[in-house]
Amino acid sequence: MTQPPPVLENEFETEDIFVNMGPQHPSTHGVFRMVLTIDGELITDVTPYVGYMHRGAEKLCETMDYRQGIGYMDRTEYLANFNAELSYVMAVERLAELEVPERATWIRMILCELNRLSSHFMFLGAFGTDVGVFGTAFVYGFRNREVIQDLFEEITGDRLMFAYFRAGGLAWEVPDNFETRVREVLKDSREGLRELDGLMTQNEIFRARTEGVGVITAEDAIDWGTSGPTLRASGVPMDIRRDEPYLFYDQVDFDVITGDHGDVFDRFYGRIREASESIKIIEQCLERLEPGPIVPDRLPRMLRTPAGEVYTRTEAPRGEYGIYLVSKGGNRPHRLKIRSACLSNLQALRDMTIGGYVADAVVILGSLDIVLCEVDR
Amino acid sequence: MTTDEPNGSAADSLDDTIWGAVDAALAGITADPERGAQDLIVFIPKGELTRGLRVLKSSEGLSFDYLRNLTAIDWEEEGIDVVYHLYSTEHRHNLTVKCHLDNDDLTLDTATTVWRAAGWLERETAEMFGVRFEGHPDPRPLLLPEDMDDTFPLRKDHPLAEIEVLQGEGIAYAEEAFE
Amino acid sequence: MNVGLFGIENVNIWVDAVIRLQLIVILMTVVVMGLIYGERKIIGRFQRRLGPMRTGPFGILQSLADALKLVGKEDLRPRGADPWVFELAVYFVFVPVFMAFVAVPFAFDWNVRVLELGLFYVVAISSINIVGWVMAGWASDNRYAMLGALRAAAQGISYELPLILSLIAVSMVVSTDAGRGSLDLGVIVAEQGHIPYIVWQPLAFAIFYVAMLAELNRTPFDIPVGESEVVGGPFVEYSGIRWSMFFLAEYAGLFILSLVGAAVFLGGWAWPLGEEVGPVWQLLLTAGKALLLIFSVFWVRVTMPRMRIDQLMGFSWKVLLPMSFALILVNGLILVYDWPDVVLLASNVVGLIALYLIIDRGITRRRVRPPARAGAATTA
Amino acid sequence: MKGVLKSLGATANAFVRRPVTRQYPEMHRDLPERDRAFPILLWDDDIDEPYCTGCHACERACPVECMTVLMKDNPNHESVGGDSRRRKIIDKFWIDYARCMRCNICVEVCNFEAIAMNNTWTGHEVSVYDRADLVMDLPQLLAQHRAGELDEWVADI
Repeated sequence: MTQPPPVLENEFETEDIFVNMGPQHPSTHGVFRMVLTIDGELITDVTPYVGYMHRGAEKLCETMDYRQGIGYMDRTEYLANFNAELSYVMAVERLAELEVPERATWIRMILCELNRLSSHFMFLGAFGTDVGVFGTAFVYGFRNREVIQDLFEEITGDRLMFAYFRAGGLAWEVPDNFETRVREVLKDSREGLRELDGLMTQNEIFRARTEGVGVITAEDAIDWGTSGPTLRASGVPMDIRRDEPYLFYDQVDFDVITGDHGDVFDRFYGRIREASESIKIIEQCLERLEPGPIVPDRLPRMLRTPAGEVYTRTEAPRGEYGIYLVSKGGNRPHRLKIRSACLSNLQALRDMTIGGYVADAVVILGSLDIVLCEVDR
Repeated sequence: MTTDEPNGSAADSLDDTIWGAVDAALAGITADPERGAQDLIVFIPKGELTRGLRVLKSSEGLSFDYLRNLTAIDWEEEGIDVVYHLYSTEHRHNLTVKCHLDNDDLTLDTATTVWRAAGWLERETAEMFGVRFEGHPDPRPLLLPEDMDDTFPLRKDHPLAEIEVLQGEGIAYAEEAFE
Repeated sequence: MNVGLFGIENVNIWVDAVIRLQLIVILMTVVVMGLIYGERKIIGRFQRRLGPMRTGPFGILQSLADALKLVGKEDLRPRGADPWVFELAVYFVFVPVFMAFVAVPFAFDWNVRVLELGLFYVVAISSINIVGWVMAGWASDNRYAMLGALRAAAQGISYELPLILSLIAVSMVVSTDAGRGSLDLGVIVAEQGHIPYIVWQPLAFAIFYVAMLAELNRTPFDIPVGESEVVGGPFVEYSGIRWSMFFLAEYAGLFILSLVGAAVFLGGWAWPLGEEVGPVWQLLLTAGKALLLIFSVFWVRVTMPRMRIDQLMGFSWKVLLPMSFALILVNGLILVYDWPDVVLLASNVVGLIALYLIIDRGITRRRVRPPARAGAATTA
Repeated sequence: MKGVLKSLGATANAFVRRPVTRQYPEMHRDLPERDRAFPILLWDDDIDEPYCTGCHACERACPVECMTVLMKDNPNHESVGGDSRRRKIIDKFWIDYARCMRCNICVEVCNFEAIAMNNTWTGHEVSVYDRADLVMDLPQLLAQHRAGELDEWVADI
């Protein structure tokens, strides 16, 4: 007679698996590591680790005079260099009480919005890869971005590290054919946006992968300090360009794009629509652009600021890029703090990811559009 | 602690700021206003800070629900200021809150109980300046190596490393030339 | 026992087999190299790039250079790997694909062996490679590899069923001299006559096509090897010649399933207008039809995002499988009552419309997306 | 399903259009005239000597300290029978291209318009096997302009 099999309470001993995603992983957008605790394909916990790119940009800038710091701003936010430079020079200008000529302001605005466009193209491409389009979105996005980078190269002389803004204005005058070139680029970008939009937005598989994934509510988004498209996707209409206008943003007409659901799709689609808004803004700027000086009449050779402090923030493509500048007087900052949009956005990653699938983690991280250089500084 | 000491005329120039509302909300909490280049700055002493921040967040007319930025300033022998940049998504106004810490007691209650956004920012401030945030839920270093708990890179007494190599034969030549 | 080979009478059956298998090996290698080159060129073109251009004119020698490089690379094995399983896994993937070529017809009476159960044989043999995938993933001592292997197993089993059922549905209604139904690939091609089965059985073709993509781990069903998630899946620890054998098997599998698809649904070597053509033309027609399928696979690959595992499984078990069962049922009725082919077409079209609606409503509208903020305005 | 078809249409549209690839080493893009590669020194053709006097202005302004400058008395000065008005002239000059961040500050601070950013393709293609090869000395820095490879605009900015 055979015994009946014993009834086991736990027939299998199960345990969660830890998976190290990063620092070297195709979809961590740089050197970022998150330790996923997974139960099968479901994520039960996420621990993000940053700091692999920490170079001490803040400390470096504290040892340099105001002009030398501009180049380092480029290197913290290498996809939206103009926005980063703008925050910095605005902080210096406000402390030193420099008046920026009108033409320089308009050009700055055009360049910042073009930079937003190029950054969003980069996002659309990289996000396509995260969702699993075999490089197509990436190549399309990059091609459109290259057109804009070409224009930047013609203006500033460099494709990536522009170092073009100066406290008080611009480093040098834009080329003569600036306006026509910008219009050409805008035409191309509009086509490129349509192409990427057609490739992804309405695709059922794409929507199935992004809708309802990585949801963050408005209250949580505010509490975590997220900003930019990530915050706006949750339905919070916070846009520094409109709330606290800098440059001449109060003189142009544009919409603040918000989403309804705070999920990955809203963050994606919000960026597509934001890019169209940028095109709109640039066109208005081009109409207002008039000849004139690009630096103030009296600009000291060595810029010195009185003691004081200022916190300037600009709406960079990824959110609020802030510079907190404290001066004790003299030609260099006493303390320079870079408020990174991605750092705050990344904090919310854990909330968004838990409960999702492994594949969702990749998509959610992609939808935050992080730049690790900016997070780690 | 900035070099701009609030002077007697400061109170007059605060009229166009939100100081009135802040002052009313912070009843019972010591708060010194100062007019910054951009935003209103309020100094709150260490012991009352968390309470003050919570009041600022929850008070009806202010509702500073968004923590923009949190950092510290090293004033060398004068101690360290911890700075909070607050924003209200509802009313769209800004406020800078500062808290002064003396060098011999660099501890402060955490603000993560008020805004979760403070989590990583406090971790960064802690590792960079050596400020200890009491009650922080996850006090590991953020950007620096996990065992690096004795050096505080953003303090002014922490020197920047010398650039180690000069250019090519230049250094040899330079030394020769200046002898 | 002697058979005829290329017009030569009385060749020993073993010699014949060896020669034919040798031809298959050469064909497979050359075709795979061509496919890899072709894929890179075509995908490049879809992305407005040039693709490989450096080795040889228009980069034509790129695959050869890659193969040489892979052969020359060190064969690494992680220390924690299970040595036997790790090294045997390659063969479990490679051999079945190779064996499946035995029954595939390239032209009239041109294959290694005519098997009466040819379709059954091909489908059965080519599903063994899932074992190899799981072995590779398990033995690699790598969590990504294991995730990928488990995904591969789940996906392979789920899509095996609709794939087979859709092929069975066709083979049920093949009219032969001895009545309806045959599993002989040669017979299926020969009896399609002037109108290929894709016309009569579009739904079966749609199911076959989707299941084929899944079986081959091609986008949008490439989750076992999903580059951005599990970094290459079960093969992440393989290198050099072993990795290239996986690669070879992958593309050979693509070629085989395309050939089967071309034979069963597109009429194989038959000219659509019904003329009898010579063996060279037959070969070209078979290859052309298979390449058409392969091209569409590449096209889908550059366009589609990857599905998630739950959606993938749901699509198989909730949509494709019931539909293919329904197809079998209807075809069974047609078989029993000997209804005309038009009924076949009608039922398939109804099924296709249902499939379209299910995809349209099911995938996109299933999720509930709660608002992030009560009463949020779209633009403020 | 409509969206899937639309996506397929988007890629098909790309398939029939011309590729945009440039085969880089064979096909060079025209560089814009204010393209900014690495800094080089300019050569005064009238007097046949460098413009640079070795005043250390750029060295001090460089954010990354990639320059080393040494000056000397000009052997070609008017006072010693030469035809140059430069009392001091550059003796040795090193720029470490591996460290240079191409910020253009050295060009801006130069009082003699003696330094400029290279705007030719040679300035971009500086891949070497040894980092020490990226430390450029005076003859290397002057070679570009002496050979007349630079565009005219360089001294303007």
